[in-house]
Parts: sequence; structure tokens; C-alpha cells
Amino acid sequence: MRSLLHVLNLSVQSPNRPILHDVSFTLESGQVLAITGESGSGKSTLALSLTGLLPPGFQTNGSIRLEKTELSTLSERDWCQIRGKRLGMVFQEPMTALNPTRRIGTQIGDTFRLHTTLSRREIDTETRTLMEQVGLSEADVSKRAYPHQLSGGQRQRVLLAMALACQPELLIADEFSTALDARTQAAMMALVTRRCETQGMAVLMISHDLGLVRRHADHVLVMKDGACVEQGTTASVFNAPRHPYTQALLTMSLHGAARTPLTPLPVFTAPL
Amino acid sequence: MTGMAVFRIPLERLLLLVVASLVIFAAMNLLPGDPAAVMLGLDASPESLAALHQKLGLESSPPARYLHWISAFIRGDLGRSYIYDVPVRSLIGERLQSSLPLILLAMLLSLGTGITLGVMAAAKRGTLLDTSLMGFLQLFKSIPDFLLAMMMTFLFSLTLHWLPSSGFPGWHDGILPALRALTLPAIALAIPQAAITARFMRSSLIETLSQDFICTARAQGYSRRGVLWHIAVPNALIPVLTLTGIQLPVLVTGTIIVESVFSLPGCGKLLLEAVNQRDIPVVQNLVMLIVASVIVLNIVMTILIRWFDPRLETDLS
Amino acid sequence: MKTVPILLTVLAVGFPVSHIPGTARAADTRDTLSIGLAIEPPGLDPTRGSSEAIGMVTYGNIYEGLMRLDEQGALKPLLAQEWHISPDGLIYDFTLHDGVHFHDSTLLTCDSVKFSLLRAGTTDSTNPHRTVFSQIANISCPDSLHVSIRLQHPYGSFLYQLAWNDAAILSPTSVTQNISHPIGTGPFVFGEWRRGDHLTLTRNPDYWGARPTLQSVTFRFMPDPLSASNALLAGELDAYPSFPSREILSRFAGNTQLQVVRGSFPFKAILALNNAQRPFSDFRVRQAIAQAIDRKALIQAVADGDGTLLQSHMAPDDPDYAALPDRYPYDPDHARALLKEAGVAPGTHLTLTFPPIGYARDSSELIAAYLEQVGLIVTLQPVEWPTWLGQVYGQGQFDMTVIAHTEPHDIAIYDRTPVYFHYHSPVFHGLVEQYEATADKVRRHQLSAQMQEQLAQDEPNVFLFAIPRETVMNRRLKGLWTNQPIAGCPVAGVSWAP
Amino acid sequence: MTARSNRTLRVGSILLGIVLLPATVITLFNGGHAPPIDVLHRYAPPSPLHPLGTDPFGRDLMVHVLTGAFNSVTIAAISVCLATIVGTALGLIAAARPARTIMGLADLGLAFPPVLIAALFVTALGASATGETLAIALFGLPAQIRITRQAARSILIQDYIAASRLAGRGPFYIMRRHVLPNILPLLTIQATSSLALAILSDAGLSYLGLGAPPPRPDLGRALASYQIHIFDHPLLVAIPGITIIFLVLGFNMFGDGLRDALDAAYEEHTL
Repeated sequence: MRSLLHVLNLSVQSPNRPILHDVSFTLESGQVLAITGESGSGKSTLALSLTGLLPPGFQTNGSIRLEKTELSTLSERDWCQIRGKRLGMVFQEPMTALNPTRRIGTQIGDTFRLHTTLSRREIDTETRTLMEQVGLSEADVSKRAYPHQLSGGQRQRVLLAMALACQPELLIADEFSTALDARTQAAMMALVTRRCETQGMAVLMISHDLGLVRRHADHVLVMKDGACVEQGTTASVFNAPRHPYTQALLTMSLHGAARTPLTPLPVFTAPL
Repeated sequence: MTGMAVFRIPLERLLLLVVASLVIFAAMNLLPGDPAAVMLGLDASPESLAALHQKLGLESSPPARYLHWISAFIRGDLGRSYIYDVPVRSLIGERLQSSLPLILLAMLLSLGTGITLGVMAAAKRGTLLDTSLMGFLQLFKSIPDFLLAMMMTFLFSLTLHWLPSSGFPGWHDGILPALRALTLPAIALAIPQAAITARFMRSSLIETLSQDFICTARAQGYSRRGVLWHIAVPNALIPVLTLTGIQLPVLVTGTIIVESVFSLPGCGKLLLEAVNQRDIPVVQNLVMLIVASVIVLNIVMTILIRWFDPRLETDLS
Repeated sequence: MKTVPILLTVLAVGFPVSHIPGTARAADTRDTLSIGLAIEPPGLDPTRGSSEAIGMVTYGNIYEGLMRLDEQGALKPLLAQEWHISPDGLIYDFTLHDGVHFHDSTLLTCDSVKFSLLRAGTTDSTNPHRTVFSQIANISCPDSLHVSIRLQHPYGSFLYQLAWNDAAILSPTSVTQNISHPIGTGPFVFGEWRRGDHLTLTRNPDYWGARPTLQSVTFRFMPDPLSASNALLAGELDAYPSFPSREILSRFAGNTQLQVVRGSFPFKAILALNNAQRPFSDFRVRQAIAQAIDRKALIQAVADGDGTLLQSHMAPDDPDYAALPDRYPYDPDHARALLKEAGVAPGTHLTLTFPPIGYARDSSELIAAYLEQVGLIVTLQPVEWPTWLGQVYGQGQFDMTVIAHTEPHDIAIYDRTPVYFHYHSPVFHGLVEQYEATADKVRRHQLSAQMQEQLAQDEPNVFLFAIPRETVMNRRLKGLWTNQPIAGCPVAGVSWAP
Repeated sequence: MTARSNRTLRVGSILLGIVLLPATVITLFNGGHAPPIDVLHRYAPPSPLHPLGTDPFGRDLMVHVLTGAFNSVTIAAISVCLATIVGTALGLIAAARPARTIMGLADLGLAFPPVLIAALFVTALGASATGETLAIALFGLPAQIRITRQAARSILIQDYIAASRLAGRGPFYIMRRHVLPNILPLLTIQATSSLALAILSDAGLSYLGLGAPPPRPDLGRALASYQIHIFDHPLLVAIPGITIIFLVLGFNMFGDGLRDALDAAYEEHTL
């Protein structure tokens, strides 16, 4: 095991308020780290800052290192070499995360086109193989299909295929299976964990579904109001939560109300 | 299913054509003034008037006249001009030599600059460039085409003598003089359209850029530029194409006005002349032709939009 | 019956038509000419329409008649070498030139003349002057070069009428296609016509008369004075007869290439009144309207002060013109009194209809303002030409209208029945009868003056003004008509000075 | 956003105010008629008596142009009112039921170039303010129908409409009580933008001679008749030209500002 991702004292500031304070963690190859917390705790901002896709006007302090590459000071040009190649990302809304006007085969192939020198034909075969791997058999889903012709689960698989195409070292999955039914969810997670085992891919999983987290994560990081309140191995956090917030979170989850926020939704006053 | 949808739109539009032809026929037959009297001049005797009425088929009943007209129109027979006494077809054909290139040029210009400016503004959203560009476009949107045409003639032909102020030499003297003659009119025609397109493109692009799939593409490794041009722009273009379809009749209107200002012997001027001279065969057939081509172009636009936006195909079937 | 239809002036400021730029401008031996015209002819057959534009393109260029008018308006022989009129004024004998061919290669003979003139007078003739030709009793051909025309009764103006474009001698074989492809005996043959833009004539290599110096002439239809002036300044046009806007003429001042030449034409602007209906049937009302309008100011506004006040229906350049005193000068107080006397209450509504032409529009707006000052409320009704021709001129349904008559010597229209302004005067009728029956020049002149005086006194219409004709042309151009005694622009004698 | 919309709104109002306030005052005095002709003082340069000089008839240019502006805005306003009333009614019907005929007619309107309707109209009825107004109204109609229909549809799918329907409310009541008040702001914005378009149309039609006849002053006609003076008296072209631009720009910006303000208010309300 080698340590892949080092995040040290990461703070993110939106144009009018701080969002993340001093978040630090490490993720090793082949490991699954789950980041959990209620909505608005800064989980998604964290994911975006790790991919360098924060909206303009956001300020980042601290260090993010992917192996030897310091990401926080990376130029846009160098970022494009990292994203999609060393770092894959799957977003939460399968319904809107795919480009409605392009065929799914093309969209998956884009990752190859952007990062490899494969020929058209090779990309075609690679795409097909990849689709089979994520469970999109040729019989069910044509490469020439458009996103709107697919079900939510199928779309999520397409997104996963796009993220996995170049065998990234790190996969960031932002609530990527929340919208799916339990069976598909399990199948998708199995796919991801197999990659971890076979290729040593690390996964940063963002989820508020504690059941899911418990089942698949090696480590857990609990966030509240933009700060890390507790982190440790899944077992230690779930079995012996130290922070009251974690305890409350777990209690709610046990009562099957994990999806209900603990506090009323904060009024979002960011500039629109 | 898809096949059905492809056919249904043209069929509906065909019905539209029939209604349009009825409207045109009714309007033309409301016009006061006797075309035969106009044709024969002031001293026409009642006998020769009656003879000409007979010849022009003005004696028969309106429904018969309508059927006669529309069947001839479908066969491509556009009748003879009362005023010039030549086939309307050749008259229109002659005028198309300047009108068609003018509209085409103006459309290319307006789409090209409109889209480019829209993308520029959207990409630099909130900057001084964006706000000043939007201000300028708002201004150009607010200038009537004839005033723009007048101002441009004044500046570029009358004062700077760069381009001819009016007229059209035809294509037989070479492409360059013809293009020179069409440049100012095309620009005058394109500017308000480009302003509308640019503003629309900007908002459409801003809307598209806020979509989730933009983030997906960026995460895939698309650069900012790449995602803009490869992902966002094609998606943002769909509503712009729809707008272009809706703006087509406005462009035709503009053509009539601009041809007037620049003295271009085009269809628009032919139409105004014909209306003034009560040259009913010309007006009737030309209007019908314009309406028909607008409808056909709309169908083409619909197909184009479908090609860009695969979602519509299933929506329709 | 003697009828003289009007031609309508073409000072249109309507929709601009275009021109073709870039004719070769070789320095010395130019043999091409491009002329700007304000109005495009609807067709090129003078026997099928009365548009002045037909004459501007074809008169003396394509078509020729037995007689012609020269630039001064003097009557000259053309296809006829000589002529003889019988003492009773009934028989006209003409000797034709030998070896004259039509453009379609047929030979001009007495039969062509007989065909053309008789065709013009038949009941289904579309000739604007049908009533002139219907007075021909018969035409006989002693031989192929001699023509003998017998009239039903003496008609003093007959020879003069033969000089008009609609008396052109046409080839019987091609007469039906003249509207789009004219065939005549003239020095130029029809070349090409791009409708809405230009029309080209080329030299007739087989012309019977003196060979024209120009190889081709292009008429470009440009009603918009601004574009026309640009084309002239850019050298795209060599000449523009009857330039349609006085205001723009200042642009040519001091130009080394172009000159503005002033000429005359029989332009008579009138405010026509519907004499058949109240209140205009009352002489006092007509006089009141005449006195309510400051015609001098009208000339100021419409023609930049460059015009002549008219007192009757005769252009000042006409040899028969009689200088008459201003019988009804501007006097709004008297006008109000007259109206009161005639029982026209203040606030009476009247409609002033006008065709789409600059002078008519401007005059109408002014006249409405003047009439408002004497208590009349005038509704301005702009109409298109077809409506004007049909409703006002054809059916005589109108209150008042502004129009300019531009035919030469057309005072006899006041004797027509019906005439659109519905004027009837036994006195005037008697004068016209006498005039037509008289051959003596001096006597005719006297009678003409009496006719003018009669109209000036009756004031059937308000006679407004005459304006001179301004031709803008290249200084090196020689021989172009700057007067317009009749609608025409003959270019056979035009040449370029070195 | 709010600041920007306020600025747009303010600039729009200022532009409109510059033209419309004096235009209204002058029209109150002269009743929309052209200023008196004074042939002795044609082409007078600007002076205290004639702030912008006089025209070829010696009429005061400022009064003439402002009266023309008032007349143009009147024609535009009446036609927009017509289009809004008829278009809203038809749009609501089309929203409530599958009204293919109405939408088909709206399509027909889209296929007919506006100037064509005007040309047919004006030649059939003669040049008149009524004909011109109707022509402008007619070609504003399709857009009005479409926008109303779309807006009404988005209201009609709301749950409370279903509830109201279940409570036994008729379609007329629902339209009047629920739909109309909700789409009213949108209709106001649309009307403002339509005004800009209608003024452009009026100017174009009068320029081509298809508009209201003289002697009532009109901006497009003024430009058409003054344009030959572009060299010798450029003010004659500049003043009516700038007036048209001020009006159109003013209504455009006013409409945009209104839209932005409303969007902002809407966002604040929902979040």
C-alpha cells in the first residue's frame, strides 16, 4: 500500500463565506474513503476542489497532493492532463450528468480521445469492452444510443465507464448511486471495489447513506459545517463514534431516517 | 414511429400552405382598382376592357379563379404579369439573382457574428467586455433596418466611397462586383438579426454551462475551451436554431426594406412595385412563393434541430 | 370629339430602383451612354399605355412616326419626306422615305402606315389617342411610298398628333410583341431589359438615316434622387433628364464633370376640383379656394422658389402661352367671405386625394394647411397610381386632387366629356370648335389665348405652377435633349465631345 | 443582478422620459397635428424659437418629431394592447385544451412576413392608421399566443390547480383566479418588449409608405421624406432617427430591467 492522496489543511472560501475549514486526510491506493455528513456540510465542495472544478471566485488554501503532484497550484493546462486520466469523477445526478445531444459511445470514447493516442477503431473496441465491464451489454444498450433512451441505472453505468476509461488512480464518486435502487447500487459498488482490488484504484466516496458507507468504505470522514469532525476506519467510527454529531448521525440512520437532515436546511444565500 | 413524425410536420405545414393561399387570394381580391384598366391605361374603351377581362379570367367566379390559380401554381405556372406582360416566373427568377444571395449572405453573417459574439459574452460573463458588448447589441437591436441601411450608405458609400450605394450589376460581370453591391445590404440586414442572435446565444450558453454534463465533461479532461466549443456550444445552439426559424419572416421583411433603401432589383422590391401597380399575378404568386419558402425553410430548420437534438425524435413519435 | 389624355409626370420619389455601376469610361472615344430615369415603363408598346416612361425610352430611338417634334417643340417630318394638306383640311398626302426597314427586316411601305394608323383608331384600340385616329375616314395607297389620309372633318391638330409616340409606324408582323420586344424603324434596336433595373438599346446598323454615333445606350431606372445623385457623382450615370429633386441639385454645383442644364417642359400643376359636386359647382367656392392658397409660397416650398405661377392651363414655354394677370391672388379674408356667401360653413370637411409623387404630396400638405386657415377641414388621402387613375381620373370620384399635366398643348381636355373634373362650358366648347376648324396660325393663336382666358376666369381648377426641367449631365455630352416638348429622350444625335 | 436590473430599468426609463414626456406635453397642446407651415422660414437653423430648427415646410422640427413620436407610440400601444388581449385569450384557450387550430394559425402568422400582411392590409383598406395598427397587432399575435400558452401550461400542471379542479371549479374560474394573476407579470414584460418591436414595425411601414397617411406626423415617414437632406441638413435625419432609437432602446431596456427585477424577486420568493 502506498499513500496516494494527501489533503492537508484544505480551506475553501466562496466569494462571501467560508465553506471548508482545515480539512486534512490521506487516502491510500486500493482503499475506499467515505466522506459523509448532512447536506450543506461541504462534501460536494470538497469533491469539486479535489478535481479543480470549483466555480470561479472560490479561493482554496492548503495542499492537495496526488502522489507527487501538488494539485492546488496546478495550471488549467496541467489539470486537463490529470482529470479523466489519473482522476476519475462520477457525479450525483445520472439524469442530467450526461450530454443529451451526444451518443453514449461517443461520450465514453471522449475520455480515450482526450488522453490516449488510440485510433478511432481502437477507441471503438475499448469503448465496447468498457461498456461490457460496467454491465452495459451490447444486446441491451447500443453505443449509438442517446442518454434519454437509457434508464437511470444505465446512465449511471455510462458515467462510471467514462470515469474508469483511462484506469484512474483515484475515483471520486459524489453520491453516485443514491438515486439507484438497491440492486443496481450493489452491482455498481461491486464493480468499483473490484477495480480497487485488481488495479489498486483508490475511491473517494461521498455519501450520506451510512449503510452504503458501512458496507464499502475502509475509512470514514464525517463532516459538519465545512469541517472534519471525526475520521477513522469504518469500524472504529461506526462502532465507537466519539463526536456527538457522529453519534447523532448514527442514531438517525439506525432509525432509518438518514435522509432527513438534522437541522433545518440552511438558506442558501450564495450569489446566483 | 419516427417515420410518422417526420411526415406529420410537412403534412401539417402543407395544410398551412393551403390556408395561406386562401388568405392571399382573399386579400388580393379585396384590392380596389381594376387591373385591366391599369393595364390599358386611361383611354381604354369599355369593349377592350371587357376583352381584357375575359383574357385575364377576371370574369369567372372567385372559387373558379382560386382553383385555376392554385392548380397553375402547383404546376409551376405563375401566370403573366399584368404590367410587364411577361411570365411572372421569369420576372421572379431574374430578381432571385440578387435576393437569394442577399438573404443567404445576411443569414450567414448574422448567425456567424451572432453566435461568435454570444459565445464571447457568455465565456467572459460579468466582465466589462460582456456588459459593453451586451449594451452595444441592445443598441443595434433597437435601430430600424432602414435607418441602419441609410446610415451605412451615408458612411461607406457617400462619404468614404468604399462600396456602391445602390444597384446590382448582376453576376455576368463577375462575382466581385456583385458581392460588393450586396455587402452593405447584407450587413444592414444582418446587424439587427446578429444582435438578437448574440443576446439569445449568450443566455442559452450561460444556461447550458450551468448544466451538470458540463462538469462531467470537465472531469473527463476537457479543457475550459474544449468544453465550451465541443460540448456547450452545440447544445446551446439548439434554441438559437429555433429562434432563427422564427426570425425567418422578419428577415424577409428586412429584405424588402433593405432592397428598397439600396435599390436592389430583388424580390422585395418587385413585390412593393407590384403592390403599388396592382399587378395581381405577381403579388399573388410572389407572396405565395415567399410564404411557401418560409414554411419549407421552417421544415428544414425543424429537421436540423432534430438532428442536433435527438431528444425530440422520441418526443414526437 | 377632340380628346387629349394627360400624361403623368414622373417626378416620383417612390421606391428606389437601381443602376449598374462600372460602364467603361474610356477617355476619348466613348460610344456608350447611361441615362438615369425616374420611372420604368410598364411595357414598351406606346399604343398600349400612356406612361410617359414608354416615350422616354422609345420615342425617336426605337419608334418613328410620319412626323416628329424637335427639341424646341417644332413640328418636323420624319418618315415622311414631304406632305401636302388639301385646302379643305380633309386630305393629307405624305411621301415616305425609300428603303426604310423595320428592325424585323420588313420594309416600310404605305401599307405599314395604313395598318398602324387605322389600327390605332378602331373601337377596340388601346391607343391612348384612339379618338384622334378614329377621325380618319380612310387611308389609300396610290403606291408603296405614297399615303393619302382622308379625315371625316377638318382637324387642325392632326399633323401635330402624328408626331406623338403613339402615332408610331409599326411593323404589322411584329406588332403584338412590342410590349416586351419593341420593333420600329428607329436608329436603335432593343437590346436587353432587366426589369426593375435597366434597359439597353443598341445601334441599328441598317438605319435609313444618319448613323448614330453611340453604339449603345442604357436607361437605368432610379427614382430615388439620393442614389441617382450618387451614381451621377460616381460616374455610373452620364445623364439624368428631369432630375427629381431640386434640393439635391446643389451637390452638383461646381462639379468639373457634371453640369445642370435647365430646360423647359409643359408641366402644369393644378389643384383639380370636382366641378360636378357641391361645393365646387359653385364658382364662388372655387374662387375662394384659389384665393385661400398662397401659390407663391407653394412654389417656394415645393420647387425652392424656382417656378412660374400659372393662371391657366398652358405652360409658359408654349408658343401659344398668354401672359394673364393673377385674377385670384392670395387673400384669405376674401376667401372666407366668399365661402360664407356661398353658404359653406366653417368646419366643412373636404378630401384631398393625391398620387405618390413628391410635388403632389408636398403641395397637398401645404394646401390642406392653407384651407384650414379659411375654416375648411381637409382630409389628405394618399393613393397609389392605379387607384388614382381608376378612382379620380377614370371615374371622377373625388373632391380635390393635386396633379401635374405634362402633355404639350393639352388645353382641349377642358372640352372633353367626360373629363375627371367635370368642367362644362358652352363658351369654351365653342372656342375649341373654332380652333380645330381653323388652319390659320395667327387666328389659332388668338383663339388659344381666348381659351386660356376663359379658363382663368372660370377657374374650374386652381392653376398652381409650372417648374423648369433640370437635366444633370456630363459636360462632354452633346446633343441630349434638355427640353422635353414631348415625353422622349432621343439619343440618335448624342455624341461625346473629346 | 438586482443592481444591474435597476440600472437597466433606470436607463430605459430615462430614454423613454426624454422623448415621451415632452411628446405628451406637446401633443396635449397641438392634439397630434403637425406644427404650422411657415414657408418663409424653411430650413431655419436652431434658434430659441425653434430649438432644433425647421423642416422643408418651415415647421418646427422638434415639435414635428415629438408629435410624430407620440403618434407612433400611440399606434404601437394600441396594436400591442390588441395583440395582448386577443393573444392572451387565444393562448389560454390553447393551453386549456389541445387547440390545434389556434396553434396552426399562430404558425401561419409566423410564416407570413409582417410587411406582407401590412402591404396586403394597407392596399386593401387604403393607407390608414387603423390598417397599420391592425397589421402590427396581427403580426404580434403569434408570439403572444405562444408565450401565454406556455406560461399558462406551467401553471396548469401545478398541484393546486388539480385541487381546485377537484373542488369543482370550472375552467373559466381557474383561468381567471389562478392562471391569469400568475402570468400577469410575464404578460407585462412581454407587452413592454412588444412595444419596442411595434415601434420598429411602425417606423418601417411608414418608411415604406405603408403606414398611417399624412398629415399626422410620423417618425418613419419623417425619415423617408427628410432623407434626401442627409448632406445639406443632417439634423433633419438625425433627430427623427435618434428619437426612434431612444424609444425602441428605451422600451427594450425597460422590458429587460423589468424581467431581471421580476426574476430576482421570484428567486428570492422561492428560495
